[in-house]
Amino acid sequence: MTVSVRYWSWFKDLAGLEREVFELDPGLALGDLLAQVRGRHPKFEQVRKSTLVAVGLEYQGAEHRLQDGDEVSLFPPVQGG
Amino acid sequence: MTVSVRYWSWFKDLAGLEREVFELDPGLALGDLLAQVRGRHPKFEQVRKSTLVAVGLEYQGAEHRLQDGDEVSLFPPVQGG
Amino acid sequence: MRRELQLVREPLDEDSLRRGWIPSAGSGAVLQFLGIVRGREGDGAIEALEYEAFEPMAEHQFQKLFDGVEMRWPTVEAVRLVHRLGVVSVGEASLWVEVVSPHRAEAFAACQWLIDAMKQVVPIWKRALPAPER
Amino acid sequence: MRRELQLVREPLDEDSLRRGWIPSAGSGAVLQFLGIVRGREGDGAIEALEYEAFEPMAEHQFQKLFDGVEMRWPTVEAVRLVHRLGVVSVGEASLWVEVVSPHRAEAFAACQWLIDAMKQVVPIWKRALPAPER
Repeated sequence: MTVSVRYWSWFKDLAGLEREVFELDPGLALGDLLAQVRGRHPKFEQVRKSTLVAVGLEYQGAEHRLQDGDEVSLFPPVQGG
Repeated sequence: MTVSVRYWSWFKDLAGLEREVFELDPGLALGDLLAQVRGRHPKFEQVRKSTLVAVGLEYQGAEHRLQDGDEVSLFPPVQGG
Repeated sequence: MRRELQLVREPLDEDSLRRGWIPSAGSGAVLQFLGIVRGREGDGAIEALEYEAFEPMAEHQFQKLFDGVEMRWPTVEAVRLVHRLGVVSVGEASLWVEVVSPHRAEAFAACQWLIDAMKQVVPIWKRALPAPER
Repeated sequence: MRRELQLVREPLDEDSLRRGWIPSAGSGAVLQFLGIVRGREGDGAIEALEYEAFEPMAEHQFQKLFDGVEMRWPTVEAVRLVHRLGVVSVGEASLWVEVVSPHRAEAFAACQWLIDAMKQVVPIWKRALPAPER
């Protein structure tokens, strides 16, 4: 299945890109995708505790099962206001 | 000494007047004046627990010693806002 | 702390009150509260509230409350408060309060404290003017 | 509960926002909060903040927070919230929130809860644009 990953705020700077696509085994858990993402972008390791993750428009945890076409977003703690 | 007493809000209605003057012994306590006021206006007895008392622009308790020329105010619980 | 107090007999002009605010470079939070006369008071429909004040004492007590804000929240930059007196119709504002501070928390705390304290000590009273029966 | 959300790139027009409020006969309390960009952020003087948002998610999360207000404070009549995106200069408002309710307590509680919750979940980020050195 195909899942796209978007990077926001300084995740975009760390990754050097805004979006990329991952080809994954069907039903993979979000946590496993994040491991792959950190493999491609080792700089994400250092901000691991400051990483928020959404699938579509909702926050999700590591156990969440991904589906084909999902859009995953990685971003730092939010700072509105 | 001469002390004037002003009535506000429904104390004015209960008393039927806005202000009156009391001739008092020098150094009388506020509580003793209030007893005289309630003697003249028995209706004040029924709202005793809903009575606020100021001397000049400050709230004072029963022990406060009055001075010649003081203005005492009686009024109900405040309701600003 | 800048402070401004008005006891007024005319409707509040919110827009001009708002323009009366001069922010400093440290102002991060502006909190404005409007108290509006509601159409019901206790049991019945009303047309207006009539506010009466012992004005010199009300002004003095408000200044003491402003002192209290300054003491409790030293970072608060400005407090402005306008209270209407006389007849205030349903839907009109009887109270307008503004607190300006560097951060949000103290603006909320100071504004609530000020209004709560006002309702304890500032000699202002209200009387409901009932709506005409239909 | 009436709700209104705007994510905008132009300066807020407070006066027209204010006129957008339609009170009901039950509205007793109107609380308005303005978050202003301060002249300092962390260590240094700044000229502006630049706000970035993941807009569809921000809108969705704001709507969930409005649901949360409705559930926690069923008497709240209206919530309006405007957040600026893009470059917001020092002294300008980045956030405007209004809560209308019958009584004061729930307006203060709901407004604070909404802003606190926003700062936890709504995907908006800011970046300081430093002031030029003098």
